[in-house]
Amino acid sequence: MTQHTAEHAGASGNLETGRFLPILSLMWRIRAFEELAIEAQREGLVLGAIHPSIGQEAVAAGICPNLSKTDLLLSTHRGHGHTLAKGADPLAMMRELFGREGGTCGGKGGSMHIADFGVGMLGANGVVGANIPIATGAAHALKLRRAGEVVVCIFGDGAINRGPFLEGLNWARVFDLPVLFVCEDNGFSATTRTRSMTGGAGATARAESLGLPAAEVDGNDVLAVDAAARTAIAALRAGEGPRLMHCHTYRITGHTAVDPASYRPEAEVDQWRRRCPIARLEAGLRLAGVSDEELSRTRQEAWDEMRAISAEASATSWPDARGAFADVQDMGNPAERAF
Amino acid sequence: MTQHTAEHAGASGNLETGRFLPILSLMWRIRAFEELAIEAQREGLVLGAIHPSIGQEAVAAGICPNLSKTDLLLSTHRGHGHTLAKGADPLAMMRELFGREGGTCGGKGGSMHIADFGVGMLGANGVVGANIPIATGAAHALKLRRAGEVVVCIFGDGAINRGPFLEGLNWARVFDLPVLFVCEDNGFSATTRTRSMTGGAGATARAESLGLPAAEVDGNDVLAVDAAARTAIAALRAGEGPRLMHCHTYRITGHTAVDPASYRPEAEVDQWRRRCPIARLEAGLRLAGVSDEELSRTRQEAWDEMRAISAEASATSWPDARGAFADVQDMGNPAERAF
Amino acid sequence: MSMTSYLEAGRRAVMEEMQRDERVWALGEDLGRGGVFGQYKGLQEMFGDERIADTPISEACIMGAAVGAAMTGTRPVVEMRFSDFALCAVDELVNQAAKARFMFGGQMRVPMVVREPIGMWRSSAAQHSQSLEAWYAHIPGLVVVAPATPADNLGLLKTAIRNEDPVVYMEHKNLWALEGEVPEGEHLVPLGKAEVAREGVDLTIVTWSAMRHPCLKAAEDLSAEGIGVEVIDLRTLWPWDREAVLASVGKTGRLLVVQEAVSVAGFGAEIAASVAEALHYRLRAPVRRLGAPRIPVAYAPPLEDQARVTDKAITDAVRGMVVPQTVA
Amino acid sequence: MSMTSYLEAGRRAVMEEMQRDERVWALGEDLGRGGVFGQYKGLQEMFGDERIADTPISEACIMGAAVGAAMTGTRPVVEMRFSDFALCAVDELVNQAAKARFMFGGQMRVPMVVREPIGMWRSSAAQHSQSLEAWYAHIPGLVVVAPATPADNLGLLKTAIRNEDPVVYMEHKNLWALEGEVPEGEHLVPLGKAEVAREGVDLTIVTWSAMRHPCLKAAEDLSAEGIGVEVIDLRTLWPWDREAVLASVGKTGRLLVVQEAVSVAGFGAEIAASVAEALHYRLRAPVRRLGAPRIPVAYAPPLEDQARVTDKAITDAVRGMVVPQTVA
Ligand SMILES: Cc1ncc(C[n+]2csc(CCOP(=O)(O)OP(=O)(O)O)c2C)c(N)n1
Ligand SMILES: Cc1ncc(C[n+]2csc(CCOP(=O)(O)OP(=O)(O)O)c2C)c(N)n1
Ligand SMILES: [Mg+2]
Ligand SMILES: [Mg+2]
Repeated sequence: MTQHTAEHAGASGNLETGRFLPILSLMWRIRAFEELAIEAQREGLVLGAIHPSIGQEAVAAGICPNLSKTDLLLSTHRGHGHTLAKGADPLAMMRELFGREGGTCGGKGGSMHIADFGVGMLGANGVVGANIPIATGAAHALKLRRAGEVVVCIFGDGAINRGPFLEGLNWARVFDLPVLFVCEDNGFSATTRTRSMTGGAGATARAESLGLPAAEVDGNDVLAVDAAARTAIAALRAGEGPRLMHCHTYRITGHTAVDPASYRPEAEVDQWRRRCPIARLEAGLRLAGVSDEELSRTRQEAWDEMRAISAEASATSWPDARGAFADVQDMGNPAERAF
Repeated sequence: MTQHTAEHAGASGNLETGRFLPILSLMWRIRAFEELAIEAQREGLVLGAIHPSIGQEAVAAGICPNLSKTDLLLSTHRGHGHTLAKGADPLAMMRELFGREGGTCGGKGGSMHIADFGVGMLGANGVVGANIPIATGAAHALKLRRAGEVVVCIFGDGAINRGPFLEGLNWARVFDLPVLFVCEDNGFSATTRTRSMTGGAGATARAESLGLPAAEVDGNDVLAVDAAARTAIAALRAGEGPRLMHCHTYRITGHTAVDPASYRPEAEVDQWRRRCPIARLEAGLRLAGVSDEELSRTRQEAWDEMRAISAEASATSWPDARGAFADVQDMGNPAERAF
Repeated sequence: MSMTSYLEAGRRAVMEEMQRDERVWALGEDLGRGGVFGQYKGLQEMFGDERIADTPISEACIMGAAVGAAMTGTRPVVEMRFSDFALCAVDELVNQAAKARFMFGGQMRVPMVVREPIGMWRSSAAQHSQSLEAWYAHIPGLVVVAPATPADNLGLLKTAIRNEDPVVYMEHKNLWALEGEVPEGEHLVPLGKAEVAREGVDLTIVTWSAMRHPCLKAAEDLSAEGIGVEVIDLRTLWPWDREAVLASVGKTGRLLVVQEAVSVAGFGAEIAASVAEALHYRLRAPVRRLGAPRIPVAYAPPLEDQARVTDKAITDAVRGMVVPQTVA
Repeated sequence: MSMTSYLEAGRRAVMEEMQRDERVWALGEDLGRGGVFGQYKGLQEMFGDERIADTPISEACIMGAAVGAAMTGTRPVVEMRFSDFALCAVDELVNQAAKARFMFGGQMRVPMVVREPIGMWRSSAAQHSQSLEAWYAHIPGLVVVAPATPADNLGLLKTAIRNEDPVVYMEHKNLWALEGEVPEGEHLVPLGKAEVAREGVDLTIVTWSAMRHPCLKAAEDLSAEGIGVEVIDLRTLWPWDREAVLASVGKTGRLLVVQEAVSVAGFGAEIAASVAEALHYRLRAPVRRLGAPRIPVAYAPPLEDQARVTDKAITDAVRGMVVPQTVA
């Protein structure tokens, strides 16, 4: 088991600013997107549940820049950050959350089913752990097709207690598939501490028992996540088979945007707020010589972009109701024969 | 991980004959029961599939004598041996295989669903791995009821690739349940070598990753199985929580009684025939001073008993067809309202 | 009588049955925090974390463990959170729970209740909105219950917990907040008995779960037009109350089945077919079903609404049936 | 034309489609050894172990991986061995495969075929005998096929493999050995089209899968009595051929639906209800269904037979319907 913590360039002040300034921008864009989505929900613009990833941005932002557009990504109910990081259009995403025309899924999916196949983002999923076999199968298809791409599958700490975790990881090993499993561990399965529901040492131990090399990563340190992801993805591309990364992080909000999360002490949340992955990257960049002005410009641009997007999304019209009958199936198409 | 091989009393010639002569008898009874069931199938007396455990008798016979009648056992499609070892009536069992009145399940289940709740045998199962959550729940109930009993759950090597294996073992650890999981590894999942479909080191590694102490056992050495089971069951009774035993064995017949098993070399089967668990126990008993006469009497008695049973079962009448409408459910009972 | 919500009625049912019978316990995710909708609020404080058990996210094992625990002297109440997630535990419910008593020749029973909340609930989309009651009605060994009112949620859930065979108990998520009169003392509602929620002579509506309410609204509206609609709330889908339905349609001569679920191969087909078989010569109009089109439930409201049966659609359908028909 | 078994026809369908389209591959347990019934015999030798892939005993992952692989440019044929084991993979089929195209707004398709052998097959008992076609007909996004003859197993399976949406393809285990005429060259049977397997003027039997054969036997026997039975083999259950069924019942005025599955909430209810809705005024007798009682399938033959619909039961039912009825 590999450990990826602070033993990287960031700590010593010589981090590549050319690489990490765009990553900072990405993290701010994710943060702003979600803060504005929560605000929009309060205003009644988002009707379904949303699961924010505020505080967890380093996972998305550390992994996805190591992927090309044609590499594939599968996510969970908490998927906005991953989807943005994979390159999806935030306006189409926000429209999806608002249930509007031009949403990534035409308003049919909402937050929990956000997807953008055009950038290799094969979907969030409303069923915990269900993305694991699907990701495995996507990797299986890539291998059958002799394609050079890889698949990343992100799931929560709660998902490792579902059967498909075992079945998918075992399968990926047996067929030596190019898939990186990422356990984005925020400590909670909804309102329950996952530790109390988890036998043994957790994700890496389970992955290793199934024959997958696995790494423990500080999931609030985007440099550590980036380094671990780079190593893992290079191994995947070299045909070395599947791997797992266990990223330790924390969600600052409740499980959903409306969950007050009273099941955890304020002090604990505060402690994690102080480990904010964005602030940590900013500190690293500052050490490496990036000016405060540039840092705040990065932040501002992200917020400006997302504010404009949110406004534009809310001004978009509803989808045509007849769309409910489209994209079901061709044979026995309900548009022709609904009842 | 504990290793249980030949490091026991048997090898040194001072095995407890008082304990192991009855075990020898049990092994012969299992063998005779199954050989006669296969014969009966050829004669058209057994209509459904049967999955013989010939060559695997040491697992059943090494574990079950360590249980009391009120301890619980769950088995697989290959469950005759386990069921007999738990103390079920072989006549009722044979009647079940023949689909006759007085069968353990009244002829409703057949070989794959053999069960005798009166002796704590909570059923074979036609779905690979399905017995794992059920056994876990039985142990959960025992714990809730502050009962002192324990549960043993036997499954094949193929079952460790199904999700319920992970879910059940994790659950048993989380709730610290008195359940012993036994992977009865005969090397095959139907016609496929399980090794080729299994990532990582296998059952013990997976169990350990879930926090369960696990032991590798020579499953053709009944003394080793007995020793490992005794240790594990004592730990269970002491409230130390769940464990796993991985028993390595081999099935001498095909997957079902009619499978010619042409997918494996005759030499391999021969090699395992030479490791016959019954012959090995006989050798140990001989070393410990048991006479050839007594050994052959033990064998003869088992065969005589089972021959008589098979004859009696075949002379038993069919169950009353109306039984098909009984035991479905009380509310909306089909006996009152079938169609 | 006092006003109670549908959610609170369900909570009270579990509480009362746990007080009455120490073999009853509940298991599922987040129950210690009251369950995902608050249906278990305060119960862990009252009964401890053994009897109100938080579980891992392991639906297959939640269901399978309940089967084993039910065989071993306890009476589990399984919480599946959304009926959609119960699709991760179908082997355990259908191949194991439903068949065990039969398959093992009646050696034991599997007294368990599986709570599977169904239905559409504000932009929840395709994986959190399904109503699959028809599936379970098709499976020998299962009782299927779908309460529509707070009083029924109390009385039916209590009876379900006392039942000796597995019960799939489908509460409707959109009814959680519904308030209604609930009796004070012990309140039990028998399984298998429908309620005639409103009497009428011109047409019988057979419905269940949340659809009871738009049906009653439609009946009310139609009475102003002089059309008398009898509304039968089945409450239990298996066994469904054939006698009550046949008696009513025998009287009115017209049957409309209203369901939220997809109409194709929905449970309404069973009712419509049974009535057509039994009462063909008494029918004054063809039987009719109203249900969702065969589409997944979408997220955006205008799309989601396409899957919704409204009281307007019901009144239209009823009017179309009571207006004299020409023979085709 | 040549005589081919139902099993061999299915094997040939997979072989031909794999030859035609290199994106087609098959996955499941023991396929390398020909599959549990021999339906894949020789195919691994022909196409290699990547395209005829042996898998772990991981039904959820077999189905789920197929979903991912179908989204990623391949066309998987999933082998579930027994439809009963597919109950370990229902989330993957119903929440994922069936809904993905819709939920993701039509961004991609899930072209996969799930072979799920159904039905009773010599003392296989409750976990190896189920026919749950009604379930999948109820799920938006799925096509459901149940072939009854070798020619149809060839032609429908080939068409199913070319379909762009997920297909649940239910072969009947008791038909594997059935021999029948099969065309030599390319043979495709369209989805959604029923076959009028026998013409008649007095009564229409609608059936599918193995029940086609006792229905034809019954029709033959009844023709000696002067009763003309039209037998419609649906072949595809979703979309079912409404036009063919309505045209036939419009002619005969009588409908009997015959199914092996449990009658309660079975797919027969959909047909019976639809016909009663559409043709009430043309019916000369009430619609009727014949199916299994609501019991699990037992092991011992006398018990197992209680779940079986025989040609005798069919002839009795037909006679009961064509004999003049008194108005009840
Ligand atoms: C199979 C299944 N069970 C339960 C749920 C309800 N649920 C949604 S999110 C969640 C918690 C998931 O925890 P984790 O996997 O750690 O992801 P996180 O929410 O922490 O990102 C649960 C239980 C679900 N969606 N799917
Ligand atoms: C869920 C499920 N998948 C597939 C099968 C078909 N099947 C029956 S036995 C068997 C092999 C099981 O192998 P293993 O678990 O090692 O047990 P063994 O037969 O070797 O005793 C298979 C695949 C099944 N019964 N259940
Ligand atoms: Mg989490
Ligand atoms: Mg095996």
